[in-house]
Amino acid sequence: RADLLDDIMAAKKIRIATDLAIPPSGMMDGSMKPTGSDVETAQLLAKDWGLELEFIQTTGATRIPNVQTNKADIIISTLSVTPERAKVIDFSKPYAALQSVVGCLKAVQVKDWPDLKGKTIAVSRGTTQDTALTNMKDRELTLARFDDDATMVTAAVSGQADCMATSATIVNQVGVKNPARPFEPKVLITTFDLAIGIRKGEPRLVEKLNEWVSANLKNGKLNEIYKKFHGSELPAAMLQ
Amino acid sequence: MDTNGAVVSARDVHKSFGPLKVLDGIDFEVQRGEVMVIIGRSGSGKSTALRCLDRFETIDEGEIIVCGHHVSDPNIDLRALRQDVGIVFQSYNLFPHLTVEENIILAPCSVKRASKTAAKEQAKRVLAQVGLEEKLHYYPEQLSGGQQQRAAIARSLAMQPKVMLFDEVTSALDPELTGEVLKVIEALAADGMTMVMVTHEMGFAKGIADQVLFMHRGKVHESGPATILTSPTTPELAQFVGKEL
Amino acid sequence: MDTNGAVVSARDVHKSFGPLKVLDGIDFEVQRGEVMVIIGRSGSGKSTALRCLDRFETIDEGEIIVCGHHVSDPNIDLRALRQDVGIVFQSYNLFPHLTVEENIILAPCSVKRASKTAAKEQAKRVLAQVGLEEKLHYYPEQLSGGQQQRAAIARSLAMQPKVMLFDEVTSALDPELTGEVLKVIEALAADGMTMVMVTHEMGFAKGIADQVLFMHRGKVHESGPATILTSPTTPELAQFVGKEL
Amino acid sequence: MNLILDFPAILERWPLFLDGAWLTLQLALIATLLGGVIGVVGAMGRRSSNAVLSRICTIYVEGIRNTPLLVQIFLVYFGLASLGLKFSAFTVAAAALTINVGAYTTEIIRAGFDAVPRGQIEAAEGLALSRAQIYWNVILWPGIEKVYPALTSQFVLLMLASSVTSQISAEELTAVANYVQSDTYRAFETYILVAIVYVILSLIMRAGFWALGLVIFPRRRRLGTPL
Amino acid sequence: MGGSLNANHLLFLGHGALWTIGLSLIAFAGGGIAAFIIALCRISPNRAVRIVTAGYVQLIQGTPLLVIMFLSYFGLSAIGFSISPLAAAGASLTVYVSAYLGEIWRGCIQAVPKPQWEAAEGLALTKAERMTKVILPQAIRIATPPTVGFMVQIIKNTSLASVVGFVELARAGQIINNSLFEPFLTYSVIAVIYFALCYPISRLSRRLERRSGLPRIKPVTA
Ligand SMILES: Nc1ncnc2c1ncn2[C@@H]1O[C@H](COP(=O)(O)OP(=O)(O)OP(=O)(O)O)[C@@H](O)[C@H]1O
Ligand SMILES: Nc1ncnc2c1ncn2[C@@H]1O[C@H](COP(=O)(O)OP(=O)(O)OP(=O)(O)O)[C@@H](O)[C@H]1O
Ligand SMILES: [Mg+2]
Ligand SMILES: [Mg+2]
Repeated sequence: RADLLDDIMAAKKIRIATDLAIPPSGMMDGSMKPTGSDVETAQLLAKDWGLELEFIQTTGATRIPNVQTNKADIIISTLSVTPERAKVIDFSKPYAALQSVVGCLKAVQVKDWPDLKGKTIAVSRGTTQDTALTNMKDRELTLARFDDDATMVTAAVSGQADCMATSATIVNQVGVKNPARPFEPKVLITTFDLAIGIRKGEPRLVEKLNEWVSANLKNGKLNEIYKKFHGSELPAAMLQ
Repeated sequence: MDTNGAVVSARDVHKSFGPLKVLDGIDFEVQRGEVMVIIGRSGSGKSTALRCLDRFETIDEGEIIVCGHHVSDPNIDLRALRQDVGIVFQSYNLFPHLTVEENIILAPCSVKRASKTAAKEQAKRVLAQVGLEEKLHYYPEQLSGGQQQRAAIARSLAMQPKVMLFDEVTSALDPELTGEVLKVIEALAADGMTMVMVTHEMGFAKGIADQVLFMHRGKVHESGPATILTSPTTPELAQFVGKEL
Repeated sequence: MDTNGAVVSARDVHKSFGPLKVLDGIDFEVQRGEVMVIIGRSGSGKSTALRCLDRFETIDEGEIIVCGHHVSDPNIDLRALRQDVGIVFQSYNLFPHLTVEENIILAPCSVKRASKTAAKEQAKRVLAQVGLEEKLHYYPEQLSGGQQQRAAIARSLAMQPKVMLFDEVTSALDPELTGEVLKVIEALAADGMTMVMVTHEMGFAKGIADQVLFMHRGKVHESGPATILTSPTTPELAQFVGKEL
Repeated sequence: MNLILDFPAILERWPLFLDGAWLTLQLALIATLLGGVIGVVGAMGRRSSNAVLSRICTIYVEGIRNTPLLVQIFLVYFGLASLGLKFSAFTVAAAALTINVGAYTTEIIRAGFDAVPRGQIEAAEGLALSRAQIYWNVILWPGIEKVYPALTSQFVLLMLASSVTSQISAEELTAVANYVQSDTYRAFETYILVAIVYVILSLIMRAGFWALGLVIFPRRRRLGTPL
Repeated sequence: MGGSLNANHLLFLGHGALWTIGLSLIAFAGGGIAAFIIALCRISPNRAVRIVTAGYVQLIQGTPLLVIMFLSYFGLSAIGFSISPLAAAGASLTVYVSAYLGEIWRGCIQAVPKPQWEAAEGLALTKAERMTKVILPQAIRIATPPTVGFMVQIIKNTSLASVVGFVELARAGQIINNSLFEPFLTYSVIAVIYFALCYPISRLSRRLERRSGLPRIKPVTA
């Protein structure tokens, strides 16, 4: 069968699967236009390659099947790279990284992992934060999993949870929503690499994406996008 | 109202269904232990009159007193009335989801708080009275028409009411069974039970009635002892019983 | 099977409900225009026998032929059979969601493709035959027992079948109306309609029967012309009709 | 196609699925039992001659039936928490599902009650049964019998709908599926497996209803007419 | 993230609501017809037909709509039959509705007393006439509340079509909520819109119930 890269080029169009309900990577702005760091990354890619861009709206669960069944060409939708996932799809070079933290109410005394014992930590189900904390069996953490970030934030705002494991960006956002319950990052989990997802068996496309990522990390464009939505720079090591 | 010791008394009862005047001033009295038979053409209001006595229809005008209960009073205690009055409907209305036995013991057990064993004993007895003892554990849909009718009679008898209202309870019975039911009713009357029956079987009426009420066009057209059936005085009754005046 | 020109013929019909043997070898034949009356005690299987003729019950053994239809054949064309055979059930089974008129015109309009006006004309006519013309637009539950029964008769007549099966169709009727229905049936018989009726009214049976079948314990215990009712030869029939032998 | 199904990778997480299935079943059972009771009471309320009571029941039915379960669950879970009342996700999930299915069963059972012929009720009245006795003996069981298949379907639907409670951190079957599939990116395998588990759960529920039917409708059993 | 609910959001929700309506209509039309056939098959005199449809009902009723949608869109695609999201959603909803409504209707049809069936047969009505003129009119009254109850559930369940890429009402709300982080407000608006879609159906059913079936007059006998 034909090579996917050729198909894309021939069609002069690239179909990118993105979940538009995971701010600040994919979301809608006030006039209901897609925006977010992944959205702009996708737009940059399409522009650089001179292609028309079509967003394939997905939910978290259908990002992968969309490329597997050729309903989308690639995924740019906060995919963090894990070995388990790499068995199913191919990843490009990381184009961004996500700092995952456990954030708690400012007033709560938390310095390190042991302090979290007995506290309910809200987390978005199936995210890398979820997996990471779930695997920390010996730390005896209590997790409450919600289906998406908004619900998780609501849990924190409404008092169902005093801690949450997510990106630092979101932790800081809670205080904006409810000044009476400001949150701050307390414990760093780790930094996850975010990469573009491609279905298995398309080495040429992966190669070309890698080139593009490297180039745009170097020229600072990806960092700019990241800073715009996440409020911090990409790790310096990535920009080399 | 003075009921002259009557167990059932109706005074000037009126009842309409919409524009249709079904009862147009009915009066009668039934003494204790008496059997009153209501006859009349189909649609003449016999069932309606009977249903009014047990307040399944509310009347528009008039007064009905049964066993001391003012039936026409809107605040009547219906349950008290119906403990004293038993009724067998023209369409039986057996409970289809209960066996014959369950149909019969239901009311004694729940209303009279009879023990289950006692109620079952009694169920057997009343069923035997109507010749249906072997169908104890049948469901209504497994019974023939006449068997259903007898089960309905048995169900009412089991409550041992003071007054029984029978709506054409021998309509599905053959002559032989009709004779047997006649005997049951006579025995009940002898025990002091008061009965009002609607029937269109003149033989049955003659055999049982202390008093006959002939209804015609919503009125009591002729009434009197059973002998009016053999020697009617109005042409309508004469025509009804198939006699020349 | 040779039916000797009989319109209805039953040969050695057996039918059980579980352990209960209801029909235990029934034989009879009805010629065209003949009225056969089935009598017997309540529960003796009369309704069952009638229902077998129109295949509302399947028989265990034996053979039934009605109007040339092999009823006992599993592959029978039921609609064809039932266009030739009309049945009035013991419990009427009127359609409660339709008015009397709609009940009556339903089958002629859909099965016989009669025009609505023609069917309505005919509905009026058959209703008049049973004295119910004024209840055309009533719903069944607004009718008295006898009125329902007559509506059911009218509904069957409207289909103008070749054979009519009547299950106690005068049970809810007073003597006067019974007489009128008797006249209707006689007229139908004179027109060549074949009829099988179950009844427990001996007067009615005597007035109408060309042939009487007395059922007892699942068998045809005695049969013959209507005169067997007045001079029975078996003690059971004698007891049934209330005569000493 | 470069889609290769790899079930062992999913199946090795069977304890998670088992826990999820068990929680789903628990939620379904609780909501079925309590929702059934609410349905009966609600149906009686809807039919009541007391205008206020019947109005309240109608508002309950219409309010619940016509709004999404998810919103109801959110309101209970986060709303109560905002007021300082914290309940476990399981408690809230069970309560919200019960309230939800109660509204549907109220209507279904009411239809069954309404279908009991008037003559039946008259016969019971004639036997001097009290209102409660009439309801219990003559209306309740025959009424439920008439709508039993619809009820069964509704409760199976409820069992599937309980997946919504994953939104408020109840770790039921769908939640487990979502977790596993985003951890492994094996959506096909996960969904197929989870569908099989749901079918098994629904079989269990149906079998339960069938058995219950045999007990509460002895006539059906004895006459051999299926429900 | 952040910001507040504005007219654009409402417009977006309105657009989502249109999809909800469209998908619901497909579900009602396709599912209704299929359900009727299923109901008839479930009471077929042919044992094999009955068993097969019972198996179908059991299987479909037990499978979450989400999974049905997922498999019909991605699954079919994976084995080489690519269908459009609309076709996938429409087919899934049809299949799903047919199993539930079919079962509900079967029960209601069978709740019509046996003598009524016999009377209709005795008048030589065809199977179709028997159904449409005698059985269904009587079954409708008891079928209406469960049917309507199920229909309003379907309207809400069309939200699962988000799995094949539809942004209908619920997904639109989720997207907005995930931009605004205002769940109470967003979901209240969604609830109101759903209510506006569903309530008319409930009202209609009440009408239908009152009109169909028996006249509400106290019976004399029977
Ligand atoms: N609910 C109702 N609505 C309208 N008319 C009714 C209603 N119930 C009864 N009727 C009418 O009232 C009249 C009297 O009915 P009723 O049942 O009392 O007659 P009946 O004397 O018992 O007749 P039968 O001997 O045939 O049973 C009938 O003409 C009937 O059509
Ligand atoms: N479905 C059934 N299941 C079991 N037994 C039945 C069933 N239908 C009828 N029977 C039994 O068969 C016997 C005959 O019933 P059938 O209805 O034929 O009697 P019948 O002669 O018409 O009586 P009646 O004059 O009382 O109407 C009865 O004893 C009845 O209990
Ligand atoms: Mg009457
Ligand atoms: Mg009979």
